[in-house]
This record gives sequence, structure tokens and C-alpha cells, in this order.
Amino acid sequence: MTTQPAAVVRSTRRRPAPTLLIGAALVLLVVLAALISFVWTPYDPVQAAPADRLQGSSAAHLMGTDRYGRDVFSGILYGARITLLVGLVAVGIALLIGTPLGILAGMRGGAVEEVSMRAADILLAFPALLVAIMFGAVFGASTTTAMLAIGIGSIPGFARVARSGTLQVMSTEYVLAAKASSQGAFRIARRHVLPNIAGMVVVQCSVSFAIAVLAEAALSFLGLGTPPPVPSWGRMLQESQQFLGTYPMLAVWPGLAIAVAVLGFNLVGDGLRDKFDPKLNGGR
Amino acid sequence: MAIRLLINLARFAVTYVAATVLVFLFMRAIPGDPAQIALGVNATPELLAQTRAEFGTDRPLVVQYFDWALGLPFGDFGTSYVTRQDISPLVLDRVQVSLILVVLAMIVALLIAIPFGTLAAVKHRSAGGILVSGLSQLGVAVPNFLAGILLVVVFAVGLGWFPANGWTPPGQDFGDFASRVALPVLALASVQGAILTRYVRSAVMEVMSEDYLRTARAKGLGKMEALFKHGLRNASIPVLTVTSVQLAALIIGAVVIERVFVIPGLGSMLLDAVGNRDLLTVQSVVMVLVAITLIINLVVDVLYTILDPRIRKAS
Amino acid sequence: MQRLGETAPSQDPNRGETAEPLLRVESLTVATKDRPLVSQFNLTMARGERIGLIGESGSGKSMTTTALMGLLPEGVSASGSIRLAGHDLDLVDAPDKRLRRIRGNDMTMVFQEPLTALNPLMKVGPQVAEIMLKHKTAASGSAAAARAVELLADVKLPDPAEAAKAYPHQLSGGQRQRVMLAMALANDPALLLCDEPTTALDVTVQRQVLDLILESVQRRGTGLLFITHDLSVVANICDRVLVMHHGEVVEEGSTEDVFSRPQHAYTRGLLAASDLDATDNDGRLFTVASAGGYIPPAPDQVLDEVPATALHLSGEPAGPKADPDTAETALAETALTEAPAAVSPAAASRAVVVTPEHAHDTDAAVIRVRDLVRTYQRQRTSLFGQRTEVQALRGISFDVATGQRFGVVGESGSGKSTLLRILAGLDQPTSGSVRVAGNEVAGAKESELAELRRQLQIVFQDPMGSLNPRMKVQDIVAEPLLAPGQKLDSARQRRLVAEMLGAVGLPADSADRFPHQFSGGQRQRISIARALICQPRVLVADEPVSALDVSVRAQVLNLLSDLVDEYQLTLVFVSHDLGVVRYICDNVVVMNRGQIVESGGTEQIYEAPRHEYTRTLVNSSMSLRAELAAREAAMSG
Amino acid sequence: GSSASPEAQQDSVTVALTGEPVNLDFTTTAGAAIPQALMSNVYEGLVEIDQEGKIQPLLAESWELSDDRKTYTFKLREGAKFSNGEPFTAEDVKFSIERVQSDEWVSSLKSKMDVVDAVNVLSDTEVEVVLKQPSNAWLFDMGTLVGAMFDPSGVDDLANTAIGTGPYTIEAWNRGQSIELAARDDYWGEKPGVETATLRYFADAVATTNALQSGDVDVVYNMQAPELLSSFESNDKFQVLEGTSNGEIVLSMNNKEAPFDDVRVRQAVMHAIDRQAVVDTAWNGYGTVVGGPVPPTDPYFEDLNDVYPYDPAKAKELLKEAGAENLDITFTVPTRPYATAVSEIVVSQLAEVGINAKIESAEFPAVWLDQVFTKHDYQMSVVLAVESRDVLAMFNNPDYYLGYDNSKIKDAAAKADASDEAGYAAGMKDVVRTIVDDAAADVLFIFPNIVVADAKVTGIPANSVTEALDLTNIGWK
Ligand SMILES: Nc1ncnc2c1ncn2[C@@H]1O[C@H](COP(=O)(O)OP(=O)(O)OP(=O)(O)O)[C@@H](O)[C@H]1O
Ligand SMILES: Nc1ncnc2c1ncn2[C@@H]1O[C@H](COP(=O)(O)OP(=O)(O)OP(=O)(O)O)[C@@H](O)[C@H]1O
Ligand SMILES: [Mg+2]
Ligand SMILES: [Mg+2]
Repeated sequence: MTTQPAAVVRSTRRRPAPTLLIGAALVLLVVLAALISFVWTPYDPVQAAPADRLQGSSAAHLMGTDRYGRDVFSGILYGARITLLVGLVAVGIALLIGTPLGILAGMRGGAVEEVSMRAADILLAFPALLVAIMFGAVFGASTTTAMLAIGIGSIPGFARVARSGTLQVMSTEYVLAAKASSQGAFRIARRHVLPNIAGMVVVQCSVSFAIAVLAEAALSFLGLGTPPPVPSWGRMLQESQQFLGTYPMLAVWPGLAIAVAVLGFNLVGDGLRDKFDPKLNGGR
Repeated sequence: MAIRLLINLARFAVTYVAATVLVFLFMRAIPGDPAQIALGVNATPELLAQTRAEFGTDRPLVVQYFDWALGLPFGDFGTSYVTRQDISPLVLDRVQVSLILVVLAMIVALLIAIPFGTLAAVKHRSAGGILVSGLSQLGVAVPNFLAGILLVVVFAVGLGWFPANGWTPPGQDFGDFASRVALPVLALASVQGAILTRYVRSAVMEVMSEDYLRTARAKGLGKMEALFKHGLRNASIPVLTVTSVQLAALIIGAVVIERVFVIPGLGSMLLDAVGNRDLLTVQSVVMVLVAITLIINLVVDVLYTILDPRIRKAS
Repeated sequence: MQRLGETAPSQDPNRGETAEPLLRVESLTVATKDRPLVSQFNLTMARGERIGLIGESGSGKSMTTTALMGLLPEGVSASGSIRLAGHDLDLVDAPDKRLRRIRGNDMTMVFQEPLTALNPLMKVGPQVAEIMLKHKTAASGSAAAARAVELLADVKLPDPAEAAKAYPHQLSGGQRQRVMLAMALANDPALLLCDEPTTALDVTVQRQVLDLILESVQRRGTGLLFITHDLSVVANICDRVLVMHHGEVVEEGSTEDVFSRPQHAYTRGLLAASDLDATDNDGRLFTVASAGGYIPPAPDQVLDEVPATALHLSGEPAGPKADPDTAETALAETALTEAPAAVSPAAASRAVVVTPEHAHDTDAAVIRVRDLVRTYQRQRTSLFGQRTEVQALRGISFDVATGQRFGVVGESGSGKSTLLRILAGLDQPTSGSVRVAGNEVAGAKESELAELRRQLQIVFQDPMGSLNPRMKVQDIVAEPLLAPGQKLDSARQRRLVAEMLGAVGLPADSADRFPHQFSGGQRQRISIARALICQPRVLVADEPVSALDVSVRAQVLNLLSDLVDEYQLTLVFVSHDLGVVRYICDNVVVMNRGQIVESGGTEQIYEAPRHEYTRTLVNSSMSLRAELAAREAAMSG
Repeated sequence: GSSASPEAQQDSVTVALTGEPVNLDFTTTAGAAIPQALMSNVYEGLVEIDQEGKIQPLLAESWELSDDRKTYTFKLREGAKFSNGEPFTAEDVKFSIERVQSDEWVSSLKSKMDVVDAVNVLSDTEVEVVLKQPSNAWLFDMGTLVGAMFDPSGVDDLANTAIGTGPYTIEAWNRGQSIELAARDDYWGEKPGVETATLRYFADAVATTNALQSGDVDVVYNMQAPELLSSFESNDKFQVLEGTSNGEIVLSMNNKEAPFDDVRVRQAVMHAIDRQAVVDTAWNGYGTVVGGPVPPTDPYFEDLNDVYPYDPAKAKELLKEAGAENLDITFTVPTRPYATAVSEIVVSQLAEVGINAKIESAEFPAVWLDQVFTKHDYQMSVVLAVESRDVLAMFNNPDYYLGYDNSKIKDAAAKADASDEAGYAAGMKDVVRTIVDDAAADVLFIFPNIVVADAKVTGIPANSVTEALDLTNIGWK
């Protein structure tokens, strides 16, 4: 019944955790790679150069070349763009659909809640990969279908997080106070619910981003993702399979790139979660 | 508790029926006429019409839907347009394979995750705990197919300890089954284990900060004793949630591993069926997957009520 | 191992000081890496002695006791020396293995939150039995289980055998706290540490639990270290008091001495702010700041002041003269069935219509409630099954006249908040009528409620939870100005907010800060500012001070009182604390289980409660003076 | 599967293949996987095509061709039996050939039997086939799947049961995994070298070699990951066979659609692509560059590499002439390893002459068949054409997906088919030259049939001249 205001004050102001810093650095690395690829890559990432095929690392080719003589480093830089694009669009879709759905469910309750949570349940029964396979069948495999599929697959996660956050916010006295001042539902959603669940949603974004990166890699691996010749890390990995015995580095680089991106987003998510949810951080 | 189960069953039914409609309509959007695909390129119009009648694809959509959907609960999925075979026994075979693979992987993953996650939480400030946390972070970041490829390269091709791929049903030759299932299970479990380790860690961290654990210690229980007696069951509830979600996602997510290890599971069946435009098979496999997911949710809900008396009471 | 509890004589605590002390703490310092939390804490406790530890929130009380138990959180360490009789080791740096044998056996602890302190997934019987099995004080599992039931009976749980099979969530707060106590007493410890064990409980329940603790430790000769911020509780229970401030003990002495002759300014402030029976020259409550003019109650004088009703129950432990084995729910039930008004709601409502003697006739009533019923449907549990109903309000009627200060008291779950929500148009009654400032609430559409809400505003209990942590104070306070139909440019809004902040005594620059940058009392001022910015006619306050430290409680009460006068507000004030209501309200209704059991002028009800339930309530609530008087009476008598 | 013990290896062999049959009925279901498994092993024809592409007797001991080259008289082998116990007779030949012409067959290949006018049973062991006009191609085709001999009582459930005269029967089919063939005791000819031959199916080329390396399979047939060969070539435990196939990797251009309806644009593509470089990068140098649509095993083969040498400058010039500089095209690539491998290098070579090709993958077979093959909705694609002697099938049909205008070759082709063998070869060479001059399609290279196997396995048919994978001679050292 009594609260401990002092404890609350403590928890909101803290130094960023090392995980957050490391994660941010890794994410920044990926973002930088993608940005750099817009203005510069050492070589054209799609242009084959049969004479230069399958070279090891050298000054000319930092990460060597692949079976078509394409510069792997350029491909990795360019691939960052695809990875981020897929992640951004997928997370964007899930965010824009899932969050309002969750807020609506949390604020309205009753039939609206039941229906939207059932919808989320149905979606939940279709994991991203399944949606992607079905989409690939109907619309053909492409970056767009992969993004859509992963995005749709991520909606339930956002809906659930937004709903539970909304339920929490709606039970607070400041929302009661707002209602007591005749604030409309939309304004309550905008001024009270949204800012207060933003933290949880941001964490969900980060985690979903990591999942999207992995899902895109898996889809490309199955040939359901970005079609060639545009370099995508998952396909680079798939293509390098033949060379594991002879040129293992061809698999190492894209594998590392995926790991860096996933690790980065996961760490950022963890760090933010610790920041937003002091309870998880141990101690009382 | 029975009432709760009833509600869940009702939800299950509603969700399932909605999913059948969704899947059915979606599948009808697939380009290509199944009759045309089955007959190849130079089929005559009469023959096409005849085949369509044989397949029943010339009937109104509603009729087709009910014909298909009403058979589902009885395990009657119809006859494939492409293989001309009864789909049900094939799907059943694949379901077994997928379930064996995924459940084994999940068990192994839990065997990894529970001790290591607990360790990482208890010793979260010491080197050991940080190491486990770090490793689990790395494990999560590795795509499972990469793990699979590496395992094959090292243990099958390199060391020759295990077959590189393939599948033998456990009933047929258990030794062979075990040696073939080892690597794919390990590939799935290493990544799942890492994911679950993180959840176990945070769940244990959370219960460690609970008041009742302090109470237990005030009774004279040691730190670990208190955690085992009072903490783990509480921590198991969030872990159960994640495990169920992961399990459901893994049944289809394992398709990549099925690819790498040439395992005839549901995932690869689905991919093949999509490739062959085997509509009915695709629909049926998808619905089986959806049903499995929903059943897992149902079972987990029952488990919750067993684990958590508060839920039992609430209804 | 020596059984301390058995050897400790049940004796007069004052004589214990001559024997070997039970607990001797020397220069205990508790610190994190960067700052000390408790410094140079010294304490010597005789066997069977009861010592109170008081101080405001964050002063280090809990840290001290957790250090004694050796259960400091990670990152916090202790130094100094702690010695417990019968153990030739210093508990500060003893290995955990040795401490484990002491914890739960020779030294036990009861924590504040009875809900979270019990394992939710384990039946309470086994939880009690566990402590005996752990220390092998029960021969077998079944012996421990049997003993657990006995212990539950000892702490007066109704039907202990059934209770042992219950999960914590199936018990009420008071019952849970009894389980905690049973657990703590299971092995007859020599020393019992209690960290605010009753703060989370209702007054009536609090009283029972306190009495139970007192009785138990007296009977067993257990040493008690009791933490609280409630001075009247200390006066009720403890022989000796330690006052902590910023991690240091600033004053120490016998309860009488410290409370009647406080040496330290802080103690004096604390006393002044706690004493709702004393007012300064302007008729306002003393605050820590104005404590200079406060005259502490002298032992002989308190006896004359205190009303007989408050006195007759004290002196011996069993507070309310209820059946000893009655749980608080049972108590409430008795009260209900005994109440003549409760037999028929209609009769009850007729009986309680308030017609205040001064001036107003009922037509001038700004709030008019008739036969108000609110029934909640608990979540339907099956598609076909029946809904379970919770009758939060069972048909109540009353009027509140313009300018009145109207108090609503009652224990948790009696329907107070439900009533307020309906008054504010945040909830709809199941039946009955509610008119506020001429607006009918029942059946009103959202648009029709806007006018009502301009006339009536709420201040909530939780000073943190009622302010959106992501909004600046400016926006929080200005929120009611954004209601439909109000159009103000932002400059005017800023001016209004600044004025309002001034009126509640907050610095002008507060507007641009966030809630977490304020203390609890300041936050409550922000809430009040928000409620008053639209110049409502009615201010409704739901337990506005129960989450506050005593030191700021007085300030907020004074402020409310001033503002009600200044803005000519009608005040509806909800509280479970009779003392507070008595100070601020002129009229009061007493609620129990959704019904009004008694109503009338505050003093009249306080001095001469007619209804059984009201009597229990009055008897249970403690005031500093009453407790001191009781103590005095007991000693002289 | 096979087990590790050497004794057991003597009587069984496991062959890794990519692409599992969807059912067992090639009379109604398209695709190469079914005949690959069944022809020569379960089903046999009157004749067979040997490793050199020559026609050899099989169920027919011998045959005679009438002077007007229109009547074949076959003398059938005695003692041949179907696996259901029925003897193989002339009636079965009549039944099988007429069945191809009936509606029971729905494969596009059934048109190969159009030339047959009548089948006359002369005796139990003698049968006469009368053609409408002389045809060199027909007898060859009788060695492919259209020539498969069926028993009238064995065609009820072709999708699931295969009854033929061949050395094997289907013992088991583990869908999604393997087909097990068991040697027949009552086979008319020499018994195969092993008791059981298992065809194991893999979705992925790398998995096949992994399985070989871990001893799970004994032979990887038509291996699709040539980059992996180096490790096998240097290992004594394995043998690597590089056979030819009659499969051509065809870079197809839609002759009926802009921009490839302009012969100059097609010729520009021919010049723009360095076919040797394509083989080297996409297929690790395995494969034969011949410059035309005819594999070396065909009687009318001719090296046509000099017609369109690699010459980007010339290509640009041609494009400029055609007013097609900075061309944007869509390149529809089926989801097969060879196709993706080839497409990436092709795209970059086209880019060098200013043709900007955007890859769009089409799932194979379904989407590709539907979109490209049936609806002709494409500009450029690439596919492996596996059918034997398929030049005319590809180019002598304006409704074929290539859309080549066959007016120039139609008559010449008919004349060549009707003439004698020498005339046939010469006539066909002319036809092929015309096709190549018109740049009807760019045949990038002849697909190699790479086989990797345990060094002790013998009798592996290295060349793939028909769809069949003939397991008759396979055995152990
Ligand atoms: N785990 C912790 N680590 C570091 N500092 C802590 C921790 N817990 C509490 N503190 C700090 O220790 C000081 C004393 O806290 P303590 O809980 O002992 O106060 P208290 O007197 O019990 O207050 P309350 O009446 O609110 O319970 C406070 O300043 C608090 O901020
Ligand atoms: N939304 C609701 N749904 C169901 N029951 C409710 C709801 N709100 C309140 N109740 C029930 O109505 C009764 C009265 O609750 P209310 O909050 O009005 O009590 P209160 O007197 O304010 O108690 P407290 O002092 O604990 O705040 C309780 O039994 C409560 O459980
Ligand atoms: Mg405390
Ligand atoms: Mg309340």
C-alpha cells in the first residue's frame, strides 16, 4: 500500500550499462557499413571478375573474393543495407500494426480486446518463416515478401507487449486523473499510454530487429529471400557452403556479420530493458 | 480449472476455424492451376477440364472449403493433386519426424539452459556468470543453420563420428536413429539453449529479488537452497511461456536444419509442396502446424494451472 | 546448542539490563561502495526487551535490521560488531554457514509486505513447517506439520488446519502477516526483528496484529526490535526507542522520555508532525519546520486529554474486545450482522442522511447520493456459467452541503474508492442516483460528464502513481485545462499553472521539471495543483496522505485545509485513518462492506460511536497521545 | 541406406540424387526425376541408347527397316517377363505405343509418337511399326521414356506402382527420402551387380557430398556442386567421373518479345557473354563450350564456337544499331543451383555492354513452368534442357516458350528426318547453323554429368545421354 518513492527516483537515473554501450557500438558498426555502401564500396559488389575468383584476403581484397571474383568486403558492406532494410521495414510493419492493436486491446477491453488478441493468436500460429514460405509461393521470393513476412510474423509480439504495457498504464491513477478531467481516449493514448509504454516497445523493436536479421538470413539460405545478385548475408553464407573445405573464410565473413548485427541489437535490447525495468537488475 | 480449459478449448476452436479460412483463401491466391501443373505443358483443354473435375477445383470456393475443412478434424486431408496419394499418412509421418526432432532439441536445450541460466543468474557478478551470459549472447547471434553446417563439417565430414545427414525412424533402427539425430538436435539445441539460457537467467534473477526468497533465507536456508526450494518453481513459469513459444516456432523454424541435414520433416514437406504447387498438401501442412501451435498453447495453459495455484483459484 | 528461548525468563524487561545482554551491536556501519547508509549504530538489548526503531523513509532502518540478519543486498556491506547471546562469534564477519544456523532459530524476522514475503506457489502450512525442519526442531515432517497447525492457531488464524492447506493468495493481508509471525515464532527465537509489519494493513487488522506480536513476545520473553515510522505504534509496544536520521541514531531512550522530552530537533519535529491532537496558534498542525512551538505531551497531562473511549481498551494487549480467535474478516462480519442498519439497506440509508446542524438545508447540497448501488461482475469464468458478483456499494445515501468537509472512513474494500469514482463520473452506478453540482451522474453520457468534472476534481493516494512520469509538471497541472470546451492559449495556461504552483507552495521553476525530481509531499502538492486549476467546487481526496511520511503528512493536511478555505471548496476526504479525518473533517460517514453504518459530526462519532463497527474502528486507531496515556495509566495503575 | 560393413556393401549401393519424383507416373507427370529412376531399371524399351549415344537392342533383339524407311520390323526377345509375372509379347508393344498416342498419356513428349501410323502384331515375338513418313528421330526416341513398354494389366495405378520388364522392381519408397530398388530374380538378362540399389534424394547439392564423405551414400550422380570436386579428386578413396550429358544450359531469350524480337539484340547477347568464363566461374570449369544447341554425342554435332566469339565491343555496336543502348531487362531465373550460379555471372557480363538485367527468381518447377514455359511471360531466362536430341523440340515450334520463328528451318528439318543417316546428319547441321546464326538462344555450355563415387564402385554410367540412370551394371570391385 505504501510506496517507496526514494527507490523510484534512484532507478530512473543510471549510467548506461556496458551491454548497452557494446550493443550500440555493434549496431553502429552495421549502420555505418550500410551508410558507407551508399557512397563507396571498394568494388562493385555485383560485378563479377572471373579472373579474380576465390582469392584470399589481401590489400586489394580485404576479405578476399568469391567464386565470381566479387569483392567479399564490398558484398558485406552492401549486405548491411539489405539487412537493415529488411529489419527496418519488418519491425516498422510490426510496430505500426502491432502497437496500436495492443493499445486498443488494452484500453478498450471486452470484445475489442478478445477479438484483437484472438487475431494476434492466429498470427502467432503463423511464424515468420511459415508466412514467408507461403508468401514466397504466392508472390515469389523477393526482399519485399521477406520483409512483409517477417513483419507480419512479428506483429503479435508487439501487440502483446503494447497490451500488457497499456493495461499497466490504464490502471494507474494518472490515467484516472486524466479521465477525471474528461480527456478523450485518443488523448489519453497519446499523452499517457504511448510515452509510458515507449520504453517497452523500443526494447521489443530491438529484439525483433535481431530476430528479423536471423529470419532474413534463414530465408535467403532457403532461397526465399533477396534474389541474386544483390548481396545478402544469408545468401552469401549459403553460397559459401561449397567452399567450406577450401575457402572457409567465405563463410566466416557473412556469418560474422550476421552475428555482429544480431548481437548488437540483442545487447541494445537487453541494455534498454535493464534501464526501463529496474526490477530485473537485481538488488532492491 | 475445468472451466478454464473449456474457455481455452473454445478459443482454440475459434482460432483454428479462422485460420482455416485464412489459409484456404490465401492458398487460392497461389498462381498456377493445379490441373495445369499436374498435366504439364501441352495438356488439351478437355483434359484440363476433366482433371479439374477430378480434383474438384472446378467447384465453387465455398464447397471446396467445406469439403476440405470438414475433413481436417478427422485427419482426412484429401488426396494430393500432385502425388495422387492420400495426404494424411504422409503428413502423419512428417509430423512424427518434426516433433521428435524439435522436442528432443528442446529437451537438450533445457538441459543446457536451466543449469547454465541459473548459474549465470546466481553468479551474475562473477567471471563465470559473465562468461555464461556472454556465451549465450553469442549463441543467440548464430543462425542455427550455420551451427548445423559447422557441425556437419567438423563431426561428420571431418571426424566421421556421425552420418552427415539423413533420417531413420527410431522404431526401425534405434542406434542409427540416435547417430543421425544427434547433430541436427545439437544444432537446434545449441541455439535454442542459448536463447533459453538468457530467459532462465532473467527469470532466476527476478525471483532472486523477490521478498519470499529473503524470507526463506531469514528462515536459515542457504542462498542456493532457498533458490532451489522456493525460486525455481516460480522461475519456471516465465520459462515455460518462452519454451512453448519457441517450441511452436521451432517446428517450422527447423526447416532450415531439415534442409541442412536432409530430414523429412514437416518443414521440408511444406517447401517441397510449395515447389510442386501441391495446394492441398500445403494447406494441410500449414493447418497441422497451426494446430500444433494451438495445442501447445493449450497444454501450456494446463501446465500453468498445475504450476500456479493463483491461476487455479482465479477461475 | 543452547535453546535461548527456554532459558530466557519471562520477566520485567527493565530488570533484563543487568544480565548478559541478548544483543550487543557496536559501531555497526552499513555502506555501499560510494556512500554509507548506516553509520556507527550502537545497540544493547536485554532479553525480552522491546525496542522501537523510528525515522523517516530512507533513514536506514531496514538496512540496520537486514545487517543484523546478515542478509544485506548485494553491493552493500557491513562493518563493526554484532554479538548475540549464546554465540561466541561476531555476526558481522561470520561465515554464512554459521549464520544460517542462527537465522530462523535464534533470530527471526517479519517483513513489511505480507503478500510478497510468502512463496506464492507453496501452501502456508509447509512454509511454516519448513523453518522447523530446517533447524531440526521438529522430529519429523509430520510433527512439523502438526506443530505448524498449532502455531497457526497460536496466531489466531481461524480454522488453522484448513489455513495450513491454503496458498498465500487465499488469505487476507492480516492473515498472511499472522502466518509470517507464526513462522518467525516457530523456533522460539530469542530475538524477533519486525520491519514495519503492520504498515500494509488496515487499522483494525493492524491493531490485532500488533497486539498479537506484543502478546507473543511478552509470553515468550522474546527480545523485539520493531521498526516503524508510526510513533503511536512505538508508544503502544516498545520500552525503548531509537530515532534514526540520515543513517545515524540521533536519540535514544525510554519511550516516555523520548516522547515527552525529545532532545534532538529531529525527534521533536517527528513528534510534532505525528501528533494530530496538537495544533499551533493558528489552529494548524505542527510540521517539522514549525515544531519549535510544539509542546510534547507530558505523561501526566495526556491522561486528562484523552477521551475515555480511546483509553478503555488500552493497558492490556488484546485491543478490540473481539473474540480472540476472530480474524479481521470475521470481525467485519460480526459488525455487519450486529448493525441494525445493515439489516435493510433502505433503513440504513434513511438512518444516515446527514443533516448538518449548521445552516444548509438539503436542497443546497452540492452532492446528493441516493440509494447508490454498485455491483461489479467478476470475470465470467465460463461461457454458460454465472457471473460472480461483488457488491462494492449496497445502497447508500447521503448529502454533502456546500462548503462542508466531509469525511469517509472505512477499512480496505469497504467501497470508498468505488464511491469516489462514481462521484467523479469515472464509473457508473448499477442503480441509484448521484447528483454533483446539479449534474446527474447515473446514465450520463461522456459529453454530459464534462461539466460535472469541471466542478469536481480528485486527488489520489499514490503521489507517484498519480503523476505521469514522462510528463513535465507544467503539462500535468495543465491537463484539466485541455478538457473539451476549454480553450486557452499556452501563455495563459502557463500563467495559470504558475499561479497554482505558487498556491500549493511549490517554487515557480517546478513547472519544467519531471515528477521524479520531487519528494512525495511535493508530488502530492502537484496533484492538488492539478485538481484545483479548473477552480472546481468540489475536491475529492482519496487517501491523499496515507502514503506519505509523517513529517510531510502534516504539511499536506495543512495545505489542503488552507486551500479548502481559500477557494471555498467542498471537500470529500476519504481515509482509513480516523485521526486524520478527525482533524480535517467536520462531518463523517463510516462505511463497512459497501454500506454506511454510521454518520454524523466528527467529534460526536469519535467521542461516542454508536455502531459496533465504528467502535471497533475507533478503538483500533491509535493516536500518539492515547497510547502514551494508556502506557501511563498502565504504569500508574 | 548402406551400412559401413564391407560385406554388406557387396550387394547394395546407394546413389545420391537431387530432385525426388512426386509420383511414379511419367505418362501424366512432367519432370526428369521419374524417368531417371525408372527407365532402364524398371521399364525398358525395345531399344536403348548406349553411353556413346548409339542405339542398341534391348527388348528387341533386332530390327529391320524397309526400303522406304517407313516400316520397322522388330524381333522381340523371348523370355522377358514383367514384374507382375506376365510375359512380354508383341501385344504389349502395340499396347504401349498406342497408349502413348491415346489420351492416357498427357506428357508433352507424346508428340514423338505422332509419326507412327500403325502397329501390327506379326507373331508373339514379331511386331511391325509403320510410320507416316520416314524418321531418323523416331527409333532414337524409342530408346527414351516414350518407348517404355507396359503391360496392359499393369497400368492401373502408375502413380504408385511401376510394373516393367527391367532388372529392378521398386521395393520401397520412403517419401521425402529414398526409393529402394530390388534386383529381380526372374529378369531375362544378366542380373545386376547388386541386390538392392537405393536412390536417395537430397534437396541440396552440398548435402549429397557430405553424405558421400560420411559413408552414407556410395555414388553422387549428376553432382551439382562442382566446387567441391577438388577435395574428392585428391582423395584415393573416391573416384570422380566427368561424363557428358545431352543437357544444354540454354540462356533463353523470348524471341517474340522486345527487345529480343530484334535479332541484333540477341546477337549482341551472344557476343557479350564469355561462355568459357561462365563455365569457369559458375561451374568450376566443368562443362563443354560448344557454341550451339547440340551436345557432342549427337550425330549432327559441330563445334560452333567461332560463330559468336566473346566481343563486348561488337555487342555494344550491335546494340547501338538496334537502338537498344542501356537496356533494362528482367532475367527470370529458376531456383536451381546451376541457374543461380550462371545468372550471377551472366548479369555482370551483360552489364558490361550496357544491358541491365534484373534477376527475378522463379521457383522451379512450378512457377517457372507456369510463368515462363507456359505463359511465355519473360524476357530472358536460363534453363537446363535435358531431353535428348531436343534441337527441333526447342526451335522447330513457334509456340515453344523460346518463340523462335521456325519458317526458315521447318522444311529443312523435315527433309533431314526423312533422309538416310548421312543425309540426316548433314541436313541437321544446316538446320542448327541457321538457328545459331539467328541467335535463337545462347547455349552457354553442355552440362557435365559429374559423378563422384566410392572408388570401389564399378559400372557407373558416366555419360547421361537419356533421362535414364541405368543401374544395371553398377557393382563393387
Ligand atoms: N540495495 C541497495 N543498495 C544500495 N543502497 C540501498 C539499497 N537499498 C536501500 N538503499 C539505500 O539505503 C538507505 C537506507 O534504506 P532503508 O531501506 O534502510 O531505509 P528505511 O529507513 O528502511 O526506509 P523505509 O521506511 O522507506 O523502509 C536509503 O538511502 C536507500 O536509498
Ligand atoms: N473494477 C472492479 N471489478 C471488480 N471488483 C471491484 C472493482 N473495483 C473494486 N472492486 C471491489 O469492490 C470492493 C470495494 O472496493 P474499493 O476499491 O471501493 O474499496 P476501498 O474502500 O477503496 O478500499 P481501499 O482502502 O483498499 O482502497 C472490493 O471488494 C473490490 O474488490
Ligand atoms: Mg524499510
Ligand atoms: Mg481505495
